[in-house]
Amino acid sequence: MVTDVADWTVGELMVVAASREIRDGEVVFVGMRLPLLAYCVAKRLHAPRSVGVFENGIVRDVPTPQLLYTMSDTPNVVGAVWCTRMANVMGLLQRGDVDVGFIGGAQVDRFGNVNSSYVGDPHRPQVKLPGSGGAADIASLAKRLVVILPHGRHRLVERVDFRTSPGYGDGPGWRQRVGLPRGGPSAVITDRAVFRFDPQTCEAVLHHWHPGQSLQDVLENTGWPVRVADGASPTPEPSEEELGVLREYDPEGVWTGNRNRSDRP
Amino acid sequence: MVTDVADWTVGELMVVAASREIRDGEVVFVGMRLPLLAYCVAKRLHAPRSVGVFENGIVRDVPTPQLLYTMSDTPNVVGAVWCTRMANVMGLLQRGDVDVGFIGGAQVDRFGNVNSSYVGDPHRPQVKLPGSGGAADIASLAKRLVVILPHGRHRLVERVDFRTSPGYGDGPGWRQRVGLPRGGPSAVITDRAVFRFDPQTCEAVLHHWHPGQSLQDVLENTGWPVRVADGASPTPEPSEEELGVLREYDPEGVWTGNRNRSDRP
Amino acid sequence: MGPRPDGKLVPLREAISRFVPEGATVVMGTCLESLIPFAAGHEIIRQRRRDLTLVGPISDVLFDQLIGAGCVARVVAAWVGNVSAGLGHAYRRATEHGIPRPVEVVDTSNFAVALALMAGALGVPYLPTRSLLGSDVPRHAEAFRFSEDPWSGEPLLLVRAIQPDVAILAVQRSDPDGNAHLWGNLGVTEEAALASRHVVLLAEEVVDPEVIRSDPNRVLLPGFKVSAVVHCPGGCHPSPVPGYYRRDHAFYEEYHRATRTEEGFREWLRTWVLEVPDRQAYLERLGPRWEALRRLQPAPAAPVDYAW
Amino acid sequence: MGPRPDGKLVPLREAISRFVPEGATVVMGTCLESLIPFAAGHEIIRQRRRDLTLVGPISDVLFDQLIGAGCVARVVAAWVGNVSAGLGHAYRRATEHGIPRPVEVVDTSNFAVALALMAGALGVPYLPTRSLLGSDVPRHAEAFRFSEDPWSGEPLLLVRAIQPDVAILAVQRSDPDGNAHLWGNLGVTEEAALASRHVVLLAEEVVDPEVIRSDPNRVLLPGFKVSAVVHCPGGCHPSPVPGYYRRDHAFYEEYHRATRTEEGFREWLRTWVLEVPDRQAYLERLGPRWEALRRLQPAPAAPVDYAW
Repeated sequence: MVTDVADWTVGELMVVAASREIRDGEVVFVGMRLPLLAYCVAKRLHAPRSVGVFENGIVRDVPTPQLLYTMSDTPNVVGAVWCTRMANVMGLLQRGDVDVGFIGGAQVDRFGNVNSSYVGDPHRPQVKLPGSGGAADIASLAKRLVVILPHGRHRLVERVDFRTSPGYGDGPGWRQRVGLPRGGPSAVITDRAVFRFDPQTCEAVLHHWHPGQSLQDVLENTGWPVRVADGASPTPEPSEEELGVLREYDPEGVWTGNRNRSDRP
Repeated sequence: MVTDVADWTVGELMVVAASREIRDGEVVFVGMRLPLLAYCVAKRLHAPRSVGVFENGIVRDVPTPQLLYTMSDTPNVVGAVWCTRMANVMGLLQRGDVDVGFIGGAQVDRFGNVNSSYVGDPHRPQVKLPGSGGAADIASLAKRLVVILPHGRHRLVERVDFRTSPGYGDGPGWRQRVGLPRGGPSAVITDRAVFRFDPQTCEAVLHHWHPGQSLQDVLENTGWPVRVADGASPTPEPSEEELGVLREYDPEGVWTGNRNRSDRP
Repeated sequence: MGPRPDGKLVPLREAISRFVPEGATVVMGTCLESLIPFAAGHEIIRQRRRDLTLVGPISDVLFDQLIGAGCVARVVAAWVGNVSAGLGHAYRRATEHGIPRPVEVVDTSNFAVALALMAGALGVPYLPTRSLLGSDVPRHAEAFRFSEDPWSGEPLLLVRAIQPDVAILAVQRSDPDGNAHLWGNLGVTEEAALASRHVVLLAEEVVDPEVIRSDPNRVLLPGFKVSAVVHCPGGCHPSPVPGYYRRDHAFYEEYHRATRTEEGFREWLRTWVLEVPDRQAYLERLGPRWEALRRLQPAPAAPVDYAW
Repeated sequence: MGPRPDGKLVPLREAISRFVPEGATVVMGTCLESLIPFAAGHEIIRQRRRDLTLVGPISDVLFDQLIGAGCVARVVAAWVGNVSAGLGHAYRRATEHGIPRPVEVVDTSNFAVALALMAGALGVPYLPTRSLLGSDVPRHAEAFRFSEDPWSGEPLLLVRAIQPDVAILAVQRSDPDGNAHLWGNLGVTEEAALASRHVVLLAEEVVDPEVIRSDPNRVLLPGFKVSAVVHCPGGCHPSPVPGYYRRDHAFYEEYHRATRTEEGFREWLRTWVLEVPDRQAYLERLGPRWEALRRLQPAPAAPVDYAW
């Protein structure tokens, strides 16, 4: 478990790092929890013209009037610009109309493949996870993919036990070979670090480690021999402005860790 | 040109004959003009629980408040039970949820195949007709098909110039062979006669000739050697009740021939 | 609400000029006989666009007009003619005699048009159907292939995707960003909108975004997929717009009679298209008949609350 | 409006008893986290139906409850768990340890569930997709096949059609014949409704047919496709219904904590399902918390007129 070292939680740092993956005007396939907050921060600060797409059939371009616990909470419907069928928003994704998607997962590997189905042998699983949801679709079809998950040697692994959501498979050329029309992971954001993918080797490369972590901590907690990018550096801290917006949406720290809760270190 | 012999027009007789093809509780894929009127008559008299489906995406189970010139006229929308996408109503048809469909056409042949595309060689057509519209889909997918067209040797032909809407192809077993899931024509209603299809040979067989026609007139005006059904008889005349309902919907005889119009004989 | 300099809300002339280039594939008439964007077709004729490919299920007389005006090289449609009055004379002259120019016809059916656009909207190369098996309609190999269900071995027809360059669609009301409400029979409008590279909306009314957002289930497609919004009241005459005006049946009869000859067609075109600079002038030429079509019986939808 | 002797308007008990037989394939939870027909799931548990196949994109905790109660042989779902609180404990016990009985899991994704139901609705054996290529998810050959586009040769995945025996769907309001209005995120509801042999609707309100007919664009599917209409206010708690009540987030947390052990699950089931004869009793057990969830901020849709 990673602990916080500043006046912000690691969850907040992750949200802010994720929000910076969204560029202005982009169409964003928004996941729940941290990605949703990341979209809200980006929308308010540096990406005012971005549009959020939800797999339940909602498209909206203004933040919700309340913190969401799920994408189908009533505050996500009110003020949406489109309430429609899942097939329509998945159609946008498959056509190539979605710029960036966010997913979570239990494991990610060196080539950005994500497992959210089985820990251990899929035929006799040690843990049966909830499954893909829309994650495999987003990973298959978005132009860029951002993966968000907790860090650990059993989570950042050489090869996932089950490839729920395709990353770069076994390396360069794999996505084209299997017929995926585009895309692939662009970043993995954990509670210790930020990885980006080398366009030549398709491998996750360490770009940032979070304040409070050492480079060594990250390397020791990652399940493959990590390459470190030239100019790798500590993750930029959240600004006052970013934290302000974020805490406006999640004042209780429901998704980012409550700074006043007793379960904090 | 067939002329009228009674206090009703041939068009009215055709509508009433078509209405009798609709059974109570059936889902009817309604075409425009005569079939629409036939649906209105059936709905009011012997098939009060029938439901009308239109390829533009309308489903309704009460008649329209006004005569329709096209299925997308505003009186067809108001009071509908469903306004949706064409794909949804075509899906009903393809799933097998539609009991009977009505189509018109320029030619029909002995096996109930219908041409509404080309007269003459399709590559250098003598006449380019408007095309299938939804007719080919209805003929392919409805459980039963009723074809309505004017009678004539160039219209009721041995073999259509172009098979827009599949009937029984070249005879028994053909629909199964080409992969059509069900259906086939059950009746052809012209301005001279009513044909039904022999379940063994799949051939159109003469069952009724309209009052004012002789059996001989029909045979001479049909482009193949017609088989006459055992017990073939003159077409039952429209009842007062049927005419009353029909004229309520089309008092001017827009689609059935105006009894007071100067172009009547 | 006036146009914004950087916005999508533009005059019809500009929308056509920017989004309907020479040779474009254009889908129109997607609701079938209602909400046909005649004003856009007329502007295309005035701008003398050539070599268009028209896509639609049926088009009532809109495609007949564009073909007669010489704008069209190819038609991918299930039916072309005059729904309430009969055949399309200009279509027949072009396809039978090459007047004013030959037009290639890709035979299809209504369902196949819907499936081709749905495939385009979904971003897949085709959709399968059981329709048209045994029909002569699917004879163009670039549009149809025969195949079978890999599980059962049963025959299937594959309908190839169409992704038009532009969809020109009429709606009752839109906000300036292209978030729009459409009601009535939908035909293939949703599929056409989502399949196309550009969407041009002709709106009877341009309204505040809050009006549209108050009912997101009635939105046709999200504004980010829309390239241009044109405020064009009456833009669908003689076709009807639920809530706004009825169909002008007589106008179709008149067109049918007037366009029986080539000369008659040219005269009709002069009167109703070439001599009228824009839709406003067209409606003025219609005169009191236009007012009559707008006298309607109200039929309000039951209230709905998205209370949260 | 009371039940008619020959009508479709029936009590929940009767709808489940008639349309959810032993071994049935049942699709539920089609809007994703909203409008989940929990009342129907609880009635299925009370009627001790066995060997069901559950189909849905995600189900929040509804599928977890049915699995824990031993009703389920097979799950075809993209995700099973507790959306806001974490894993589904009963699902894990069944899939990892066969408690109370083993459950077969057919892995799929949200989009693949949508496509399977859409294929079922369209009456075709499969629909193609570019999703899941290279994923381990499509490993069940009865649900997925690899193929290619016959025009380009590009790889495609074929998702096999699902036509469930019954769709159990919640709506805001329905008439006694099953013509119903649904608003909010639609998920795969339309596809599930059209694909299934029977449709059972749980309606917050039963209204006159005129209310539904006044807005045919908001209708989910035509009544002739609906087998039963159940007037079941509050039938979706703890999931939300736009316009009627909010999501009860705490209830999901409580379920998550309470069902961590098998004994805890059984206790939860006794309290909230087995000891309550019907939804009315359940809502009474909820007490003032139910009232609180129904205090909403209004958000009326802009008026629409189908004037003709």
